[in-house]
Amino acid sequence: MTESPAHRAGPDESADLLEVEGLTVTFPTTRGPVDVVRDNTFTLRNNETLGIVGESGSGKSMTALAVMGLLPRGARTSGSIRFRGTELLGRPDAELRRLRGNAMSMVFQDPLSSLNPYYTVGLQIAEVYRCHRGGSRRAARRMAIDALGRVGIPDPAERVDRYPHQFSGGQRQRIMIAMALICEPALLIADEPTTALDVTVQSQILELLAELKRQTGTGMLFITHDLAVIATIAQRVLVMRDGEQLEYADTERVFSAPRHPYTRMLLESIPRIDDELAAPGVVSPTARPARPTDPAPAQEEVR
Amino acid sequence: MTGSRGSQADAPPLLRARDLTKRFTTRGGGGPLGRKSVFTAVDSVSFEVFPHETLALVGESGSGKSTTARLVAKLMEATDGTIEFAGRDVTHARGTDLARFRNDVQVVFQDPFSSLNPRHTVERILTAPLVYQGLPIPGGRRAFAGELMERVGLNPDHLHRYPAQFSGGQAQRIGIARALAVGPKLVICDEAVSALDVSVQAQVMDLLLRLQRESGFSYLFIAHDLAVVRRISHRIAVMKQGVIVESGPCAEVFERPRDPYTRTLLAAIPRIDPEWDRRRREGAAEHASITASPEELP
Amino acid sequence: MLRYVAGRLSWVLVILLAVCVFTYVIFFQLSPDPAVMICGKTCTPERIDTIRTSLGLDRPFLQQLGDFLRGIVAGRDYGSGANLVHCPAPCLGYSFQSGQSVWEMVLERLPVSVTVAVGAAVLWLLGGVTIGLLSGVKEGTWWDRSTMALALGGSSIPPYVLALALQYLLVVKWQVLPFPAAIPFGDDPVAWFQSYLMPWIVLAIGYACLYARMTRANVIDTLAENFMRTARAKGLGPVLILRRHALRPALTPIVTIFGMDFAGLLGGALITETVFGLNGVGKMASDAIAKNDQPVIMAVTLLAAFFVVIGNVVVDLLYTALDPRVRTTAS
Amino acid sequence: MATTTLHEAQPSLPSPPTGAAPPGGTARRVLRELRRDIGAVLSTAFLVLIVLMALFAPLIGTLAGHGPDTFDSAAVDKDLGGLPKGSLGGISGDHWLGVEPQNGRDILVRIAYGARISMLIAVSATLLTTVIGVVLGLLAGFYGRWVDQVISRLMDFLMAFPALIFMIAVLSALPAGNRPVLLVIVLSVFGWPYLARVVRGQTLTLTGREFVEAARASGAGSRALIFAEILPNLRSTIIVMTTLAVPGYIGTEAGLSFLGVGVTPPTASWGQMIANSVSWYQVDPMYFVIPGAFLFGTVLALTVVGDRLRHALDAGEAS
Repeated sequence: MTESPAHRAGPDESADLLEVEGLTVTFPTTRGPVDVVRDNTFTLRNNETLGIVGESGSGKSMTALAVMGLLPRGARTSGSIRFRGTELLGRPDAELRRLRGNAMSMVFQDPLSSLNPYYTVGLQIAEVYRCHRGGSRRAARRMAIDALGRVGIPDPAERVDRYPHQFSGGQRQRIMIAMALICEPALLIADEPTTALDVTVQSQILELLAELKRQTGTGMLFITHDLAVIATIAQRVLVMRDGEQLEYADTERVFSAPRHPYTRMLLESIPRIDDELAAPGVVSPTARPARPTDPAPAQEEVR
Repeated sequence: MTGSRGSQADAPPLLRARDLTKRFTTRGGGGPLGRKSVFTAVDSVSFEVFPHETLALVGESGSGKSTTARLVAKLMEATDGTIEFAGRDVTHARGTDLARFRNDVQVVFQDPFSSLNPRHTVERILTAPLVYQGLPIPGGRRAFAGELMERVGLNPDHLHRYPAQFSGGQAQRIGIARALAVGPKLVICDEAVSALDVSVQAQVMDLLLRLQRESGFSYLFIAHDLAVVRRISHRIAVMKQGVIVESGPCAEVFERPRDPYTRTLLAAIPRIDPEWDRRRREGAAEHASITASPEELP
Repeated sequence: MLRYVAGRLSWVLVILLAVCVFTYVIFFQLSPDPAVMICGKTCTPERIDTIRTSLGLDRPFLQQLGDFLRGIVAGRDYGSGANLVHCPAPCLGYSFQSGQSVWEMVLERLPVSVTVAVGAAVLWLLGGVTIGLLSGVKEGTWWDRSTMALALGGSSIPPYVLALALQYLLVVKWQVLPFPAAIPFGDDPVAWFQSYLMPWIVLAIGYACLYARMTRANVIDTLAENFMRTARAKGLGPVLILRRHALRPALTPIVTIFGMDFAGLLGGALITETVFGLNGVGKMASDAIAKNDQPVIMAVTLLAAFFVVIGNVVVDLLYTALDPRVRTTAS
Repeated sequence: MATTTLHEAQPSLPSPPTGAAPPGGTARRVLRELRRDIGAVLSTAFLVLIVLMALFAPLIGTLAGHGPDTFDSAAVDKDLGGLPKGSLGGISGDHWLGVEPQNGRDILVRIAYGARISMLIAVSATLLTTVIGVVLGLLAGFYGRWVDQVISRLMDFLMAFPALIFMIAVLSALPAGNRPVLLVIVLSVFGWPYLARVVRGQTLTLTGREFVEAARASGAGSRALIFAEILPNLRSTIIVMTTLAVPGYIGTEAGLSFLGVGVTPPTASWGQMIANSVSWYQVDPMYFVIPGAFLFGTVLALTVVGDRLRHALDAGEAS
């Protein structure tokens, strides 16, 4: 049903899932064109998770949007993005559309604003399936219920007809994930999927993503500002700053022997709970003579 | 009462909150016949902050930690309970009592841009607390504000700029400088570093620690991130659904959490293999460490 | 939900009562003595007294107000004995000029006003919203810029200037249309259409221009929403994205504004009706004002306020039906 | 806000800019942007012309050699029922924009005097509306609770009121007295809720912003919070809303005068001139066209300036 070369070629076993070469994204501004991503090159292998990490303005999200072909109007891209061996840049939007939501899909940072408040979550999930696979409304709805169940929404058959605002933040992100995975894509791009969430919910979502990835073998591009999250989920890491790639290697290598001083600085900046606070230049508050530690249980406070 | 046994002798608490409760009444649409519903955001919360110490109030969204901060800062009236500051009951303080309280207790807010009036220059922002409290400005506006800027590591030449002309980290430094203008005894930091990038966050934390060392005030540090809190606080209270579920000295909460919720929170924090850290630091030592100067992005 | 509606309706009553009292007070204070007016030129003091008594004008102000309000709800009697006239509810009194029942006058004129309002509404919705949608989707293009410039111009023409200009061109100069005359539909559908066409256009243009601008702004805002990016990320086609994901969020606010505007027009398009000499409620109001016909002015004011407040409630209910976020909080 | 009465009912204005534009050269940036926009430049030029005409109306009268009420029977043709002599409504070297039929008053001079009264009423009404609307909107938004309840209900009430009908009724019932003052009062009474509603909404948002809390924590009292912290952030809203209010009021004033309840003759007014032209427009269309064009041009120019101003201020916020 899909005519695009990328699809017709099918999963090309010899090619990597995603090969990005010399990707540059340029925005026109009143002060002339600005490169938000400059000469970025990386490869995502099948079944792998690649983490792209950087602070605000590093160009990490723009890289993701460029791969999806979702850059804002006016943005110019150059370089090459090959998905399963097929070049995506310069391809007409109609062809890319057959890939989006189907062979490659994306989960965004803020699930509430990313879901249309006017339609039930069931419809929003089902429409992806119907768009790419066709079939009856009823069949798509069944798929949506299944998908909701898979991402851990309790009582999916009933909640499929609810609206986004009737779910909690974590559940909304689960819905976004269900939507992204319903066509079993080969590539999942997660753009800061846990940033808006509480830490306990974040760990649940990360577990869910890891579990689903294990089941389906989807390759994942995981974008975040949080190095600690990257450490738990990615096999390889790409560090970006101001649109430039600073470091690109195995997670272990980046964390244990960072090449770039910026990466090192980032790593030392992460607040930690399991570390001895031995980082240079950091004064431990416990080192100061403050209030004597008191082991008395705080009963009144605990209530 | 944490620390009552060991500390009563050496210092009375600076701030004492007892059974603080805040209920919100919301009225559904429908005019005079609309149905009311009551929501308890903070439920009988008690704690103390001692001179020179940092108490962290940690919780996830909806835990009531920010409401607690606002109650203690007297930005909101408590439904129930009392607040004592330096031995005085300030629960219903008004007029001069409230003015004195404002002179002693200052707040640093979460969003550095939202907490600075976009229409005011830095100079006006920094002198505002004195102006609003009708106090003389020692050394004149410019010198006073310039000095504050230097104290928080900003260029005093930028006094006539507007908040939008600063980066997030710089703006937060301005917010901190404003809190210092009146020489407070207690600074309440409401998620003061949460909105910042990690590298900037670390610098602002350093600044907060340095200022406390220099001036000796106390912090009530509100945060959702246990890891951030660990660096700065002496004692920690963990909140969940309007209630403090656990509190104690920092090390103890981290090493021997008693409440299951605290354990869940700790377990949820993503970790980095300590082996990687060790190797990195060894490597850094060998290379005689070229630490990047942590510059903030403009 | 019922509770919500009941709550809203209680406000309607309060506001209508306030409008009633306010209008009554103003006219009670300002107007010349109606008895003198009714009496006419050949008048004796006795006759004035009789009229006063029969209208209840000799009673204290509050009582008169009470009588008036009671009349609306339960009807009232004027005069006494042989001269007794019963005015059934809803009683709005009798015109000082013609002696006709005001309620009957309103009923007689209302169809014309409704015809004017409905026809104009259809025109401005079709025209304004369509243009706005297209301009919003094609933001920044030649089409967008020129339609928006026209819309600015259109919303700046005072309706009576436009009415006179159109009348001059279409009726006098080119003679393509007859002079508007409120011909009933049953008599001659074509003539009916021709006679109402100009009032519709005049009334619709101002609104159409505003609606075009509002719709465009809403469409642009909606297209910038995160969920639109999601829709694209899902691989949906541009037509489906627009039809399903953009249209409803962009048009829902328009519906509510439309409700208010339309309700405002039902109370009579005063200027348009006057200029074209259409015998609607608006024309009735302006005639009554010119002749100081108090009961009629009262009635028209109340009627218009009634439509506006009811429109308000309908819009609120409609909103709860259209926006699921409001729906769940309201019920 | 005052477009209300212009279009019979109350077409709602597109929403004004929200929040605050970054200051520091905002004025200069906005000016620069406006100067680049042809529509804004032309509109401003036209408005300057109208304002000059209004200011120097007596001078124009002297230069033209006619007062606003000077009859010139030489310029009209008694035999043709008082039609202006010459083509195009009697446009000539003596009467640049022609004369009124029947009495031969100079149209240019009357337009200038009409501009005077229009501008005076519209600007006064706008000022009054702005003061009432901003203050009440601020109070309602800042204090909330019963203050908000009272003010909001009052706004509901006034907005539910058929303002046009009521204005006409009140004005026709009132003794002639000082019409311009009455007009200003009546326009403002029904006009302020439209500004107040917007100001209230924005105040509500701003009051929730942390800088207001920060000022409170710094020891600021309510008055300082409202006027030193919140009000400066409403600047662009107020500028845009007032710019758009002026054309609304000009239109409404002209409309009321058109209906015969506005400015009383012999004071010159655009609306009145248009009303008078109704019985003549078949034979002397220029009598209708000239005041109509001035009215339309002024309203349009003000609307364009207001619209572009909002655009420029909005763009500043986005950046």
